[in-house]
Amino acid sequence: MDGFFSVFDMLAWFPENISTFGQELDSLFAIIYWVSVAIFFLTFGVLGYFLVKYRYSPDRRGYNYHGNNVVEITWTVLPTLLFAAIGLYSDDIWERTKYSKRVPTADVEILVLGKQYGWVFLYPGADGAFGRNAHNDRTARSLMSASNPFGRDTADPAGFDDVVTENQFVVPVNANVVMRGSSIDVLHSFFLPHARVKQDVVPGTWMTIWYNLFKTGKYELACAELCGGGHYGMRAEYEVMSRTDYDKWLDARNAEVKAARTPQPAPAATADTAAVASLR
Amino acid sequence: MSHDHGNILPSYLKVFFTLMALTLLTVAAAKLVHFPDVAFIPGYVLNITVGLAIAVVKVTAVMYIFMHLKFDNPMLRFFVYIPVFLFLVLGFALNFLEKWTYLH
Amino acid sequence: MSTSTLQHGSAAEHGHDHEHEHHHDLPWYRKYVFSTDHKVISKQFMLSSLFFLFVGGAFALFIRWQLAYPGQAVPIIGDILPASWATNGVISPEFYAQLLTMHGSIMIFFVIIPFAVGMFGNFCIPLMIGTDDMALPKLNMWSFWLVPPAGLIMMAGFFTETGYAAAGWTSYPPLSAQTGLAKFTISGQTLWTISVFLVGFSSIMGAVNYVATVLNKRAKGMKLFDMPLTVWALFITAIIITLGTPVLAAGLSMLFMDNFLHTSFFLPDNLVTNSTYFGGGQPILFQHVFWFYSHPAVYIMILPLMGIVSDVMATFSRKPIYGYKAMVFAIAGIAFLGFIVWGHHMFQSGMNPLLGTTFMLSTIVIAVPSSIKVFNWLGTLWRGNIQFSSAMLNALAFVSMFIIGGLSGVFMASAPVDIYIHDTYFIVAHIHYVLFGGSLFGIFSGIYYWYPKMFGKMLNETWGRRHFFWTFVTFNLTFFPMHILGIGGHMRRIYDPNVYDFLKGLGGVNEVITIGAIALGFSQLILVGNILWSMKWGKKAPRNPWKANTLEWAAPEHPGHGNFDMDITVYRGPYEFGVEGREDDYWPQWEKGASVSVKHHTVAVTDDTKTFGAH
Amino acid sequence: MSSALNLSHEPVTKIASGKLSMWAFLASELMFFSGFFGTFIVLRNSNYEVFKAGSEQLSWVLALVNTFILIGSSLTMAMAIYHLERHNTKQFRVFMGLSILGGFGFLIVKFFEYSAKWHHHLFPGQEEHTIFFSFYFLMTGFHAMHVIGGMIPMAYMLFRSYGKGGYPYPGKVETLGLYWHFVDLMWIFIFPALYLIFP
Ligand code: HEA
Ligand code: HEA
Ligand code: CUA
Ligand SMILES: [Cu+2]
Repeated sequence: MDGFFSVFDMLAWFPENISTFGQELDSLFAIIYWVSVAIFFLTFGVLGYFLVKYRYSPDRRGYNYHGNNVVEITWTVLPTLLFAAIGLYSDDIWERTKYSKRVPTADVEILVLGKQYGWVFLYPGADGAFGRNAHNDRTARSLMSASNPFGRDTADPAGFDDVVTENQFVVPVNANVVMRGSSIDVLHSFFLPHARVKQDVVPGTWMTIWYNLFKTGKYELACAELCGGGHYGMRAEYEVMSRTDYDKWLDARNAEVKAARTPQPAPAATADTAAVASLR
Repeated sequence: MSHDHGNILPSYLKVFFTLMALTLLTVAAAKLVHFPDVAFIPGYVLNITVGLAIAVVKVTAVMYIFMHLKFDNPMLRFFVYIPVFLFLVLGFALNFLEKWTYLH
Repeated sequence: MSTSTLQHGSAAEHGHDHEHEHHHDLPWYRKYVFSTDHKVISKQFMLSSLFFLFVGGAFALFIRWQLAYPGQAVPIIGDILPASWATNGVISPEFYAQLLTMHGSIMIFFVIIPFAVGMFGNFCIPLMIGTDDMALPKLNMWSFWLVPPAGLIMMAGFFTETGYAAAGWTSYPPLSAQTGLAKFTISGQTLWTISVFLVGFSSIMGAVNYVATVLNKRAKGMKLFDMPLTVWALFITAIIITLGTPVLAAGLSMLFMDNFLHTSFFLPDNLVTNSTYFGGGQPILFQHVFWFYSHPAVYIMILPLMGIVSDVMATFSRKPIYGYKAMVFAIAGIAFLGFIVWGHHMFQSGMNPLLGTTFMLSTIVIAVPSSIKVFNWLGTLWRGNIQFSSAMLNALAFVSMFIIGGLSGVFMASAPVDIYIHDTYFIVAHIHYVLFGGSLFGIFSGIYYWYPKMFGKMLNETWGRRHFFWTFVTFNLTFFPMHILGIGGHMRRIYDPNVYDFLKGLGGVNEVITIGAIALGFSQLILVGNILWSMKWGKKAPRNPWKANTLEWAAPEHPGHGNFDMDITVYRGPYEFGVEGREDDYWPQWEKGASVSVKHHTVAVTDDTKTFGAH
Repeated sequence: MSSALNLSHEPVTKIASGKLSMWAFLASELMFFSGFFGTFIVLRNSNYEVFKAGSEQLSWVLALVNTFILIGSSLTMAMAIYHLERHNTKQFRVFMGLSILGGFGFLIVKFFEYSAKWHHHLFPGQEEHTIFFSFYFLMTGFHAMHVIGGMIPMAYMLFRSYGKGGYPYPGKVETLGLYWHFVDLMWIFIFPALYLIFP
């Protein structure tokens, strides 16, 4: 395949893949790609050949021929079989990546919220459990505001140690990360190009996003759904760390939270609404 | 085009009274009958189902008699069948396959 | 009846009287402005679509400038741009969102649909089925006269406080519901909604008319399976419009209320942007309703052109279309399947993944009828005698570019592959390969093909080929590299790719695209120049310049009101080229004569019944 | 048309073009309301309590009266067509008049309904408004617009029928009749969907 065909290798433009199922997606893409290249050469070859061979000549006539059912059926059935194969193989991968009953047990659970224009993350903190918030308690949704996007109940002790980060997050390598994502204003889309992850986050509901990354390093998170003028800048960074580094990072955050915590009443929602309005 | 089928006035009246009666039946079914929950289907779903089923009967009568679908070129029926089919597709996708239940 | 073709001499005279009556009785504004003549309405659609093509294209050029040279002032006109668009000539992010929205909306609702359905539907249907006008000419007139006000309303968004609509042509709420604005605010978005509602209504008015015309007004002897594929395609397109567009209208009504009255059909509880609505809605619901129309709409935009291209290819290959019935069934199949695949735009939207499976399988199935069409086009070329006229070149471009665009559609149809390429430039590449490479080349082909009948003059062939050449080359230069951007992960609708590290390597590609786009834009001036020049100085067109078979070529050189100067009776299918036992290599539908069918061939039995040659 | 040419012949389907287009348009209208009903059913199921509470604030008695009025008006419309086709101009006028009256009656009842809603602050933007009432106004509002849209040509036809020879185009009345029955038909669905949500 190298030599001649490498000229057409658009696959080389992919950013490096770092997730487990990303490899499957890439190879599925490659399969469809090479099938397409083949069809492209087949059809364009036939087209070009006919155009040259049957170009106009005053002493010939077009052939009065209305078509042939056997041929018709052949070129209906063959593509159907090919497409069916692609469809069935695709569906297998699709079920494993997106079906909710196929989501693996979480090693790390993180909440993520999109807002105009940035991303916020919530880690369960030292006790490994979230306090009451808009995800685990629907009634807490009314606490959601620009400064408290997760609708955290500040009175719930389980939530005292929850860690919030803004526009950056950290995940351990080789672990099943399960995120629940939502939005507080408009649609956004959680896009990790290197991990081949994309999921729109929709206000009013929580989406499950999971992945398992095998390479450490710093990467980018983008928003892939138009969400206003600042859509292009809705960027965040994430770092994939070894388990020990990750634990260290989490401990440091826990310490910060502990130091900063002074019991405060929930911030008033109206002031925040005004603040958001002025941002738009 | 619709002259050639005897006197149609009696059937108009028949349809009219049927419609009136079915309307009352709809109200009665909604107001007086409380359907119990059957298996996983809540009672209120049955209520609305009965209401809509009666509506379908009424509408069929209107279309076939008042709107002459019964007497006209059968081709015209496709102008009803196809939208109904598409409505079912839309409704089915939205209601039975979509997981609205997990939405808050 | 059967004698009527013999009397074409006297019929021609009558036709003349007929024309006179109409042309002198009507005041000028009834003839050129509020005309009920389908040919005039067709030209009106053509003019308005050409105009909007340039408006939409200008928006695209702004987009391209910004992407290739982010943060640099727009050259030449940068200084005169209004402050709400640009600061110091540099396009602002908000304006960028407005640009892409208006570009997409104008191209789809005011260029491709009016061209494909409005212009060709009006011109071709009555002429190709051999009748004098549409079934309901007045309704037809109104279906055009809703378009200019709708266009003005959309463009009027400029004068509102928020500027043009800025939520993409798909206008997903909550962004498009603008909960941050006060009630009763007239914003670009509300105007957008009204405008699209109006063009939708115009489409429906046109479509019910087409349905009635095709069913009721076919010439004597013309069975449904004697209709040219253009008419078949337009007929089926009209059915799609009738059934699909109202669903969009319903969605738009609700979106409008969410916007204007702060209802909450598509707004959930507790958005932080606003507190005066009630919640309880579902944002994804709008997407279902929108795509229930807008997926069939992409076939509204391509099916008529598929029909046109089939006719052009048959004529210039001097061959019957390969598998006529298969082509008809393929069109019908695409139309039917088109209604059950809408969810492929929503794979990543958060809808139930189970629906993802369903829609993936149906989407993949829809590629089958498209394949049938492609293979039949290739079959049509086989053993033809191919003339490379401008119309034919554009038709060939249609077929080849549609193959590329369709193949990229198959990538996205596979839901797991779509995870990565959704909302990247891979989609943008697909859009333009099918919509420009497909629909617009098809439109060009149709314009070159029917211009002689429309204006009574021939277009200049040399310039026609130059236009084709430059368009084809710069088109591929512009849009092919977008696949690469998409594979590189470049998101759509972003103002400045340089914000992202992983896109840093793609700046060069963006520049190439922009250079291509500018050249592509200016190549279109050739077409406009050619059209205007030929209207005045073009050679007079003969009655049947391409020696084609379909009924429009039986009409006079520049048909007036009433279209034909002879009675039309149809004796055969539309594609009898190269029939054995005939001197001419074509055999018009309206010419008397018997034939027998021998093993996929037609053989003329007698040739002496020939009554009317179009030389 | 005027010449010896015979291009404008009998409709191939034997159905007048106006009527055929009307059926196509009604197919379109069916899809329009399908859009509303599709979203309605989804949001009703996910906000059942709100919808039930809202529905209980509606007056089903008024709606029942309106149903009777519309069905009656549909009947008189069918009779009007019947008589026009037989050139019974007098009966045509009576039944057409009754049909228009039905439309008026419907709108008057609707007006009372709406003004009651206004007083109870149920309009969009008022305090008591809920998503149920969004649907209520959306569907009944579009339906009422259809009623008005039908009454205008009906009134015109009635007016014309007082000219010499009565109203000359039975085909047009038949076509309009289809539309009027459709308006009735939509109401038959709206009635149970909005007014009769009680367990
Ligand atoms: C004219 C318009 C047009 C046409 C014809 C098509 C045709 C197709 N489209 Fe496209 N599509 C759009 C216009 C169009 N599309 C637009 C505008 C969008 C973006 C909307 C937006 O988000 O803004 C879009 C987006 C879009 C998406 C959503 C992507 C995303 O947002 O993530 C998908 C996904 O499935 C898709 C699929 C397809 C498929 C499978 C076809 C098929 O019909 C194609 C079938 C054709 C072929 C397959 C090629 C020909 C066949 C052969 C050469 C034979 C092959 C032989 C063998 C395999 C043996 N399209
Ligand atoms: C038929 C439809 C159609 C057509 C013909 C085009 C034509 C073009 N489109 Fe279009 N495009 C869409 C439909 C179409 N597009 C749609 C539906 C979208 C999605 C929108 C969305 O995301 O919501 C899109 C989005 C889109 C994007 C992505 C924007 C983004 O996501 O950020 C880009 C970017 O390059 C682009 C570029 C172009 C270019 C360069 C052309 C060129 O072909 C244009 C060629 C130019 C002309 C024909 C006119 C030339 C004008 C002049 C010569 C006058 C010059 C005058 C001045 C500059 C004042 N388009
Ligand atoms: Cu958030 Cu785009
Ligand atoms: Cu689609």
